[in-house]
Amino acid sequence: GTGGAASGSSSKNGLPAAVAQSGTLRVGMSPDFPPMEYVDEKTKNVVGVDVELVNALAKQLGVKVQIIQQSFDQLLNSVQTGRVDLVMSGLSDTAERQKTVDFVDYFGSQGRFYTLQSKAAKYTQPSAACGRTLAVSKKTDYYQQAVDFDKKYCSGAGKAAIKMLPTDSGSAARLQLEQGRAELAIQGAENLTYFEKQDPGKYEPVLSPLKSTPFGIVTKKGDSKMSGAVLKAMNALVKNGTYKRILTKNGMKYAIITPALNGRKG
Amino acid sequence: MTTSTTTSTTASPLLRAEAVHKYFGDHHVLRGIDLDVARGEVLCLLGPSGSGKSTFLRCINHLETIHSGRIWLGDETIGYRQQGARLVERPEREIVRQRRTMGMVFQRFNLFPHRTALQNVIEGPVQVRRENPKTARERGVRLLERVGLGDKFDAYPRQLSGGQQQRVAIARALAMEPQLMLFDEPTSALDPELVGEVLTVMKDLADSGLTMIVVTHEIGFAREVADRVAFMDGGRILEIGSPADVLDAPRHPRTRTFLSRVL
Amino acid sequence: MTTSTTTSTTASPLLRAEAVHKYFGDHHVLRGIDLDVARGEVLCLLGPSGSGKSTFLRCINHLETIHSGRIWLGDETIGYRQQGARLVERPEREIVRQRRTMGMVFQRFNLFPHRTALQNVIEGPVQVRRENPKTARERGVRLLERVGLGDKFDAYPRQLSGGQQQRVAIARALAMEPQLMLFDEPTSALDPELVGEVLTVMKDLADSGLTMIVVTHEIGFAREVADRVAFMDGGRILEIGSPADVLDAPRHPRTRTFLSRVL
Amino acid sequence: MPGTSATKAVSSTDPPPVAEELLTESRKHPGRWAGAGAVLLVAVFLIDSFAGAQIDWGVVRHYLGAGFLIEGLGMTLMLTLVAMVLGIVLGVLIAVMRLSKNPITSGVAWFYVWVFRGTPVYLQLLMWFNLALIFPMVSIPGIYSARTVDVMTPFVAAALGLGINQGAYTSEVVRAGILSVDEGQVEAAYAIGMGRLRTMYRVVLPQAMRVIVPPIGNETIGMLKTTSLASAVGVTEILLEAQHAYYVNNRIMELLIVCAIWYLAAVSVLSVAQFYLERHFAKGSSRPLPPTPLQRLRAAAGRKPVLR
Amino acid sequence: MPGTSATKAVSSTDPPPVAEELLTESRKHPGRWAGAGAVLLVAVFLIDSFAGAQIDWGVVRHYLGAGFLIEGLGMTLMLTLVAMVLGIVLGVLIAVMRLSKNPITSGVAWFYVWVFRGTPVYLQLLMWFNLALIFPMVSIPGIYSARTVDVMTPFVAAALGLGINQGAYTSEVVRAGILSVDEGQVEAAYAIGMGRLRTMYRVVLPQAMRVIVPPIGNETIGMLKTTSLASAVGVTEILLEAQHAYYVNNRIMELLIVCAIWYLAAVSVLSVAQFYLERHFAKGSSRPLPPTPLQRLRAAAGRKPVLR
Ligand SMILES: Nc1ncnc2c1ncn2[C@@H]1O[C@H](COP(=O)(O)OP(=O)(O)OP(=O)(O)O)[C@@H](O)[C@H]1O
Ligand SMILES: Nc1ncnc2c1ncn2[C@@H]1O[C@H](COP(=O)(O)OP(=O)(O)OP(=O)(O)O)[C@@H](O)[C@H]1O
Ligand SMILES: [Mg+2]
Ligand SMILES: [Mg+2]
Repeated sequence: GTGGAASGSSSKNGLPAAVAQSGTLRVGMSPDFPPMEYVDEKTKNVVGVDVELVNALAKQLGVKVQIIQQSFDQLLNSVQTGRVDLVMSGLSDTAERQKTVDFVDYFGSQGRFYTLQSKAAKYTQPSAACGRTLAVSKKTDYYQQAVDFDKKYCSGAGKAAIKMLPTDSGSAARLQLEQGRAELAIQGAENLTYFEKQDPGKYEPVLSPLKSTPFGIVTKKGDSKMSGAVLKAMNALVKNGTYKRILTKNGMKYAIITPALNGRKG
Repeated sequence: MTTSTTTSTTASPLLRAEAVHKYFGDHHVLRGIDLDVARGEVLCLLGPSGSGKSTFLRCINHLETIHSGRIWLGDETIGYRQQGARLVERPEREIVRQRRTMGMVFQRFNLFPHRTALQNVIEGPVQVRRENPKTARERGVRLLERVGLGDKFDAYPRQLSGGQQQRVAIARALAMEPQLMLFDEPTSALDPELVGEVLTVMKDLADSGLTMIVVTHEIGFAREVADRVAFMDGGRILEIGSPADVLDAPRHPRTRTFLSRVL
Repeated sequence: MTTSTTTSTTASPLLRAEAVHKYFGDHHVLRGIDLDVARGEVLCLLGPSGSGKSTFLRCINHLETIHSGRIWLGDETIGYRQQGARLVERPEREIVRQRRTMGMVFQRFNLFPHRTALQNVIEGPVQVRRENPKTARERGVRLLERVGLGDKFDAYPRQLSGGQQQRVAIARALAMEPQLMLFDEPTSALDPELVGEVLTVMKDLADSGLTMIVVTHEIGFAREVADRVAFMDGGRILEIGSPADVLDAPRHPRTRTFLSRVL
Repeated sequence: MPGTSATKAVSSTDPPPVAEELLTESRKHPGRWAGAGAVLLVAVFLIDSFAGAQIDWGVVRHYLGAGFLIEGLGMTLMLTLVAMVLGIVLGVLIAVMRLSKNPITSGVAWFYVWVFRGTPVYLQLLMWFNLALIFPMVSIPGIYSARTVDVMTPFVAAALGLGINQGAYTSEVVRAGILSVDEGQVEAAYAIGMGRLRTMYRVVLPQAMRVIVPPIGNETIGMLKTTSLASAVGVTEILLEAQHAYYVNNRIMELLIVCAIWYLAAVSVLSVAQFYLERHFAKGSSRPLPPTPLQRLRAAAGRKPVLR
Repeated sequence: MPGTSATKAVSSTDPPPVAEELLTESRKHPGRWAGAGAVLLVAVFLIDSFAGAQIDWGVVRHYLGAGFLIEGLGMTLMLTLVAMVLGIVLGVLIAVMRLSKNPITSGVAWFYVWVFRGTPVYLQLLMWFNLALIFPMVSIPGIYSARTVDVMTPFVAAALGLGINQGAYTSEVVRAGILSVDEGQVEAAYAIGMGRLRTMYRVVLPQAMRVIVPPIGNETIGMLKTTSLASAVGVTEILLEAQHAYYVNNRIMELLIVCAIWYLAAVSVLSVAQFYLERHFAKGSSRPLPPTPLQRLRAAAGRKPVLR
């Protein structure tokens, strides 16, 4: 139950009154994105880098965390309707998305091309990807980036266009690589680290990383109290070293950025 | 076999139709039916196919609306109530109540195929009259015995011959204890050998004093059982009178041709 | 009206049944039928309900398998071929060919409801005999005119009265130019006034010399048209002979009770 | 009102003595107007709520004209068509097999229905698409040989998966339809010398269509929506196109509403087609046809007798 | 063989002269055995291919016993049950409304079917779950009031969305069923004084069930699979559980095959239920009932006359 939604009186940590009173931060996650968030098979809990980060964040804010699992399509609606207080699920901050929600950027993700290790030697320069079949999850920002890449190096440069093979998840893209329907795939660098742990030596990143895009913590558009409190707490985590420690521990040093509100421009 | 072969009676008639007209679309099917049926009377209705016999029977039961005219059952008009100079259709509740006072037996039996003979018979009493199922059962058994089906309580309709099915249908109608029974060609879907069974049951009913209107092609039955016989054609009653008069000395030429073909 | 009232003929019979037995499950429905029908003969089959008349007719057409015995049409055994001491069912192709030589008219007409009268008639010639549609049409028109339906070519079955439907069914069977016509109570689903139409058509066919086996309850028709009448009961032919003998002086007591009830 | 007396022959000359002052009136339904009012109020309230909701109708309007969604719709319709045709052909075949007296034939048909109706179509799609996991090559020995992944394009996999799955459902519908045709029809066909096959397609199936068409209409409309699963194997149908857009701009509800509008339009067209198809196959059936909207209009315009 | 001569009365005394040496034999079907062989060969080939495929059957075996998938299956079954009950109740109601002579009643029913059959159920689910976008609060004035998001839990949203959508499809099936009942049945019911409502549920619907049950069986089996869409609003049914597992371990095909096996099991149970339900409602119908498997066994054991 809730009292009045009056967010007037602020509390010590700057959180909206309703959240501060309940003492629980409800976080929406779509646990389909290892190693950022996924379901642990044994405990059935949602675990991952985002979970570690949000736990630290909540500790900083002096509240408990309640993780609410939802499909990707549903996450933003849930912020809108107040079903969750924020969403932290590997969502990229984009200018387009900023029109409807606010982002507190916290993670500098990098897309990587990768292929089977046995075939990695072929890919020495960007034009080597031209005319190849590329599997990429349509749910990610990488799809658009791949299109841009194609424009820049292949179809735009008078070479054979990349054949796009959209899939509905990163793992499905990988399956196409294994069957030989696709010759290349794109995945976040964080996932590739994870695959390496699972199937050592099977895959190999190739070509240079795609443009870095920040993941953001999603808050309701214009709820400056919430986004302000989250940004403040993130900055505190950066300052006390927790942020760096968590990312380094997971082998994601490359992703360290300075937290910012709606940091992606244009 | 019946009490009187002359026509009707002392008191007011049980059923009275006054200038009943009925259209199907542009088709004028009943063109002014006037008819009285006295209590206890058996009226046989004859006529060629398409003359409107079934339609008239269905109007009596308000299974069809009528266009103009009135049908009285006792001192109530069926299906419509007069309000000043207007005849307004009654609400469903009243129509259902009026239908309960009449029993109807159809040419094609129309038994409920998913219920046994006995269940068919007690459906009305239990569901409509809210009778106690146990007493309804007992009465149902007696009725089935009366129509000669003492051993077929648990048979489903499809396990019965046509004649047996029609007798169940009669028992089902009787179970509502109607004041007036309407029969629409009850034997014409039956094999010749089976017709007799049903006619025998109907004759018993007539002898017991039940008021009946019977549409039939069985001239023998009409001659033996009817108090009066009416001949319909083209939506009108062309001739009505004692069986002897209508069947043996028809006045109307159309009646004569019809009888010559059927007999 | 027919050419001879005595029985059969000079040459070999068109149809010969030899000791035909038929079971439905444990139910022994045909208990040894022996029968000869000569070319051009009209045989009427009488008998109470359930005596196996329809079943026998259906066995002739191999719509039912038989258990033992043989049915000859000309010099072929129907449905089965003798191989040494065995009677083996023929392949579908041959059965279809044999059925084409016989026409069958059902009690409930069984017209194709999605085709007009004329389409019903030419369905067999065009689809089965691969006749040219145009000549089939012309022949169909003549056949419909022959059964008195010159103005109903384009009517769908449901737009026709029962008597008209049955006449279309007869035309449909005739369109295959059968050697033998089988009629299974062709008039018993009809209103009394409509029976005459169909019987008239059948009488014409008989007069034209077509071989016919007719299951019927119309004693008048049998007396007038049949060359011989057979009486069946309990899966056997109890009595067979000229109409005068069987209908007016039946020898078997069962025939007598039956006739007394139907007449 | 005493009874009429003895025999009388009524004159049959026109006109009849119509007592016009006793014209009947059908029952009044004041509840109807109250009901209409209530429904209208609820409708206005809902429309108002939707209009005022946190849904940006400008965005909806914008995407309604978007070319890529219309292209996606084209793919959806195409896939629906191909899958339904395959499904109906298979459905009829399997239904006839199910009804065969031959235990092997009917057993195979039963197994087909059991497997394909019993497993999720999503899995079936993935199975077809990933057939190379099981059969790396397809070949007709000596004539043709190719890598399975090259043959099994997204569209082929989706059409096969959806069509074969649909065949299992359709076969049950067709079976019910065949069983609904009077046995006498088959006998009449046999009696004029038709074989089994010809009886089936000239006599039984055309009559079964009356029972078959409405549920197949249901299934076609269902298929229209089920095709969105094909996005799992990379067919860019309308919903996938919309997803591509909303993954970028977050306008989830708006884009889904645009899809819904397009689906509704397609369903409306299909419903009209179904209506006329039903009328076509009702030809000659005993239940009278409902009037077409056109006929209704004409009837409303013309004068008619008083009846209900 | 000359004809028999004049009148004769055949003796009717038993036993008849059965010519046992002329017993018929039904047609031989050598094709059947060839067919059986071919089918068997194909089956062996398929099983062998699957077994040898790049699918790890050990993993399949392992997950077949996994508790979380069985829990997910429980949720799937629960949701199917609730949604189908809701769908059938609504379907009957809407079908009866569609057939009403009252144009407003039938218009409302028509609109319901048009909207809910016409839009993707996925969108409908999201709409219900996100009803708060449109109505932030639900309240019965003076009695009860709550935030919509608290009332609209994932399960409630899924059950409402799926059930209301199903109602639109079911109503078409029920409508066809009602129309299939002979008009004479309604008249017979009226004639013994039943009202419209009682006629509907005592006479018409029980007979319509014969036509209704098979497609509803189809739809129930469809629903079993459609519930997987509920994962969009966070209901953890079996497919979502499987996805959670394969996002982590990448065993996509293996986990989907496990799901397929569970679905097949559930569908098999449902099919048996449908079979007996069909028998129940076929009671008293003119088409003879097919024997139950039990009866078949008994028949095979007992001795029987020679016939086909
Ligand atoms: N529901 C209907 N709609 C339109 N016309 C109808 C309807 N019912 C009957 N008719 C027509 O009304 C006329 C009278 O029909 P009715 O059934 O009353 O005749 P009938 O005397 O009972 O004939 P039969 O002996 O064939 O039963 C016929 O021309 C018939 O076609
Ligand atoms: N398909 C069937 N399965 C089982 N029994 C049957 C079947 N068809 C007919 N019978 C039975 O076979 C017997 C003979 O039936 P048949 O229809 O041949 O009689 P009939 O002489 O034509 O009678 P009717 O005058 O009623 O048509 C009956 O007892 C009937 O119940
Ligand atoms: Mg009538
Ligand atoms: Mg018979």
